[in-house]
Amino acid sequence: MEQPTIKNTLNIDMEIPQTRIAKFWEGLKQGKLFATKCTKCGETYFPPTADCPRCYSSNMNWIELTGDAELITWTIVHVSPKSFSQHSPYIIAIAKLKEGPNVMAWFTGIKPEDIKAGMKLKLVPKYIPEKEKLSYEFIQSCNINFRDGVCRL
Amino acid sequence: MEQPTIKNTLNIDMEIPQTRIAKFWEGLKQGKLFATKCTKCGETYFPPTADCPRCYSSNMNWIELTGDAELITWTIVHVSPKSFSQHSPYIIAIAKLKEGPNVMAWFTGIKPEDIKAGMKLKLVPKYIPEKEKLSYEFIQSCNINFRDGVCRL
Amino acid sequence: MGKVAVVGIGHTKFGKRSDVTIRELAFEAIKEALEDSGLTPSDVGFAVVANYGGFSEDMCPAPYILEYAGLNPKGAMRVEAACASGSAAVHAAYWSVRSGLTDIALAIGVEKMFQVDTPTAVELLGRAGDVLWEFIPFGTTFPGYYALIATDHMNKYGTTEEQLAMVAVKNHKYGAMNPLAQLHREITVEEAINSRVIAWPLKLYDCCLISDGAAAVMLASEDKAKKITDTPVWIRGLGSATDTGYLGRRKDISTLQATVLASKQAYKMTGIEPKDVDVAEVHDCFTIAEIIAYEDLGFCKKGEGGKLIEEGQTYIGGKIPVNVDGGLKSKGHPIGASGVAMTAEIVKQLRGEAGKRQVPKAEVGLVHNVGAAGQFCYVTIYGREG
Amino acid sequence: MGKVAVVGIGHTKFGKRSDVTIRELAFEAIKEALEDSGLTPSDVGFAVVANYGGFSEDMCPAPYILEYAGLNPKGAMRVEAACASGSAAVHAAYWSVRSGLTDIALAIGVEKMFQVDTPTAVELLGRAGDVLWEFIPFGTTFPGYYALIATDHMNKYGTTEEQLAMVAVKNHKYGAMNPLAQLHREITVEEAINSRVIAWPLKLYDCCLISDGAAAVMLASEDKAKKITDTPVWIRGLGSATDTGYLGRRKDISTLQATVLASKQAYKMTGIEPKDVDVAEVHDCFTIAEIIAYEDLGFCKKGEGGKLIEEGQTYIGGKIPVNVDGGLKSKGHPIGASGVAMTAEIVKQLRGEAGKRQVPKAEVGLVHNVGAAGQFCYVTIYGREG
Ligand SMILES: [Zn+2]
Ligand SMILES: [Zn+2]
Repeated sequence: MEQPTIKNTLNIDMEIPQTRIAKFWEGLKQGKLFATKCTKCGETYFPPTADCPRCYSSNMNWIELTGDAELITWTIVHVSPKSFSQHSPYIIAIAKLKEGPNVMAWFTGIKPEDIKAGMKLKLVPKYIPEKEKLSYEFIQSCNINFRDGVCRL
Repeated sequence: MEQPTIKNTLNIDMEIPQTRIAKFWEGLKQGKLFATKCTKCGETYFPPTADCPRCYSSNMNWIELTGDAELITWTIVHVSPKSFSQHSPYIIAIAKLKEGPNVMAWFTGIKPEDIKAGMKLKLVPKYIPEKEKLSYEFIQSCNINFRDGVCRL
Repeated sequence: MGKVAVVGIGHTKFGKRSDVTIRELAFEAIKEALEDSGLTPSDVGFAVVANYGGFSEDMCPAPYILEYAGLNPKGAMRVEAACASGSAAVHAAYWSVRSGLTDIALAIGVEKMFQVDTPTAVELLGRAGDVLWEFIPFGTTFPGYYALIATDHMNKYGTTEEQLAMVAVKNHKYGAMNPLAQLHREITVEEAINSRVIAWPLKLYDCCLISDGAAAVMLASEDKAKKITDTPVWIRGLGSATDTGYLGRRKDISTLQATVLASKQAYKMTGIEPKDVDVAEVHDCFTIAEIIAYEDLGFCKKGEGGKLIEEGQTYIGGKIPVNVDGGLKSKGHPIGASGVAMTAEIVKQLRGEAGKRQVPKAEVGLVHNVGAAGQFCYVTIYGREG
Repeated sequence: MGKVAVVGIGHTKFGKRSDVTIRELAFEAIKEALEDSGLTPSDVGFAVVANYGGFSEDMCPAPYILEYAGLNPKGAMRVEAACASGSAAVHAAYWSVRSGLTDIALAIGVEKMFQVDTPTAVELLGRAGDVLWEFIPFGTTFPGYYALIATDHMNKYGTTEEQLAMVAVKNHKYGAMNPLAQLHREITVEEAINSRVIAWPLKLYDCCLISDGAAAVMLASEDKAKKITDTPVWIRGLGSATDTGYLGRRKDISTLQATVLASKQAYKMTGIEPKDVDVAEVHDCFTIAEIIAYEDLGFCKKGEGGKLIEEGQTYIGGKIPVNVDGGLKSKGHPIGASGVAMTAEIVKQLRGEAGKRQVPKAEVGLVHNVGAAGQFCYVTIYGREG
């Protein structure tokens, strides 16, 4: 005999304000990557923060990033969460930006066997107008135009 | 200018085991209301529990309830949670069963102005086959058949 | 053993704070508590974060709040006791100092409820009730729980809708005087009684608000406290108790047994009696809750809470001024923040810094914080003298 | 100040417990801890419930667990520190006793993860990471976080996939000997290495399980403990620390700084050095986590964790037996329960009650419990002597 159970669903839709770092999202739309830099202690933050955890100042400057980065570590996610089920496998990398911070993002357009610690990457803005989705990702560093997010080595 | 936000959705579907009180759910299907009664200390539990919080015994007997109850308190919910948006307003009551426990359930088939503390109620099983939903509710106590959940005074 | 004092407080503006994330909001309160105490993040030994959750993005909010406020690598945990989470954080922070494991602990409370729509907020709050036997089958809401309690109290003691409304009128009056409050509008008994029904017999003005907000309080051991500040506010008594989750399991729902027991513990620990309390913050999530709190805390006899507000005894100048910051009702009720914010308000009162809302010569203050429909209660008694 | 001892333990069978609700499951552990200590619910002063939540129905689980176990009206709170919630509960319970506010406190850990499907469980766990900057944009998972750590550790120190597999082999061996474990099957290095990839370089056998389970431990003050039992196990040292939420903010991700700092605090409090530890429960949510824990706890030099398992030094008979109950890897990892269950296992070892898995002459035991990807760490050192 099948055992009885109670079925229940909880569905939460939320909207998270990004007011204080609005410039970051505007930047992405314009194909630019911005970090914040504390005017008091000089620390650079990416993802950007509106306040400085180090010196508690809230006077932050916006600086545009070159996107130049060096790969530290990576993984290939095969078993993905429910909300990413249509995306796996995907490569997640952490790389060190020339400007200081380490950043986590997807690493796209690369074969897993070609990945090596220390390789040069480029962090690039990503804008999918039809989904209104703004993001950023790593691609292999190269000298040609990558405005469309594809690295043509 | 509209402020940027991040939209996010979390959706959780869960299934809660009812194995140890399966008889309660079978009872509802058969139009019967069961409580548990501790064989050691004699305490009666509704909603039923498989263990006794009072004496820590797990030897419980099933007893069938008469459904006879006396109204203690009630409310009429006008602003309902998301998952009940199509149901409001609804009357929630707490009444004391003849067998001892106080029970919370909807009180249906009554006009708010006719409700009085101390009035006699009947707790009746409720089974909606098309939704496979098993529950129970209070109706006004009356002598005629209420198998279909409607009190005909 | 050594005493413990509050040596710094922070309290953000409550309201719809769609200008900030939960991290930015918590930062505001933490920054203020640090500045108020003259301490830096490196002085803090342990941080306790109160957050109910579900409304905001992080399932595990403490590390993100600590990172944003530069508090790593200090030890931390989140505590949750439904609407009493804030007081649970203050008690846990107190324990950590009193145990001797740390000299300085920070209790942080924060909630961002406006990130979801109202039906979802009602759903998430309703789920602090018995999800299995109350919420899933019957869609119980928090106004609904307190309406059940109100109906019973009215039937037993003759408490009236007018008396409920009078609580709202008082709390709106003081909220209008508090720059940090969500609402700044005085109301009349008529307005309150004629407002739309939320869960009969409770109407809009009987109910607390959906709020965003944060608060933080810095606790220090006796030795440290005396070095840090000339105006330490001492934690003199603490009590906490629980009651059944399923409302039907309670013998009498016109009283919150957890309040009765928690306050008895706190009074006993201090030797203070209800009549010695100069100012109190009580848990007025609904107007009926404030009336019942008067009774269960011993400010009046059982059943006479309605009379107490009718006589105006809980205004400044009355027997026992209650919620003179506006209360959850008018100041707002960002769940996890509330207990910490109540503490900050009592500290302001005992320091004599409450401005227009100052209770004259306030020496002893009490914070009463209820979780869910009386499932939890925390009572804390503060004094200018230790 | 007085010492605090563990005087009772309870530990349910871990695994897929679709036979019980979360309340019934917690009841099993609480009942066992009460029986083990010879105490009754009325002896308990305060209860701390560890639960991550999301998988199960109650947003606010403590009152429902207390009600089901007849623990009302005792004071209670829930604590959460991601996967270290269980140890956070033990620390909070310790504080409550050590502060003198109560003589006896109960730490309860419980999680029911099988109430949701696997993709949802992966989602809920992933949300312990930085939801704003990692989860929402990039779908980070917990195997993913530890895979990032593993890749870095392999690159820096030459740690191999075989060495990772050897941790799994050891923990499966002991899990097979533990009747409470979820898995009872020994595996080989080849099987582990050839299992399917979850988050490269981590494969199925590198990853802990989705589990249901509960555990409870009863703590008592020195005076009470001596009256309650002839075999108290004393809490000798405690430490806790946090690290940044965003993984990119860490200088070196091949180490968990929170472990380094928390263990230093605990060692310092006791005067015990890593070499004095006879048996340890370390947080092996992934095989790489156990290897890094060896290093960060000081059981070997940085970078030599892989060698330590390769040499078999963490088996019974080796330098430092680790996770001889099967660990999170084979015994199971019901999030909120784990830290409490680790404590129960160390108490069994120090009492000499671990049967076939007994470490001979175990006098000093250590519990290491990590929350999220090193965002929290709690270390607790236990001794047969106080
Ligand atoms: Zn700065
Ligand atoms: Zn019994």
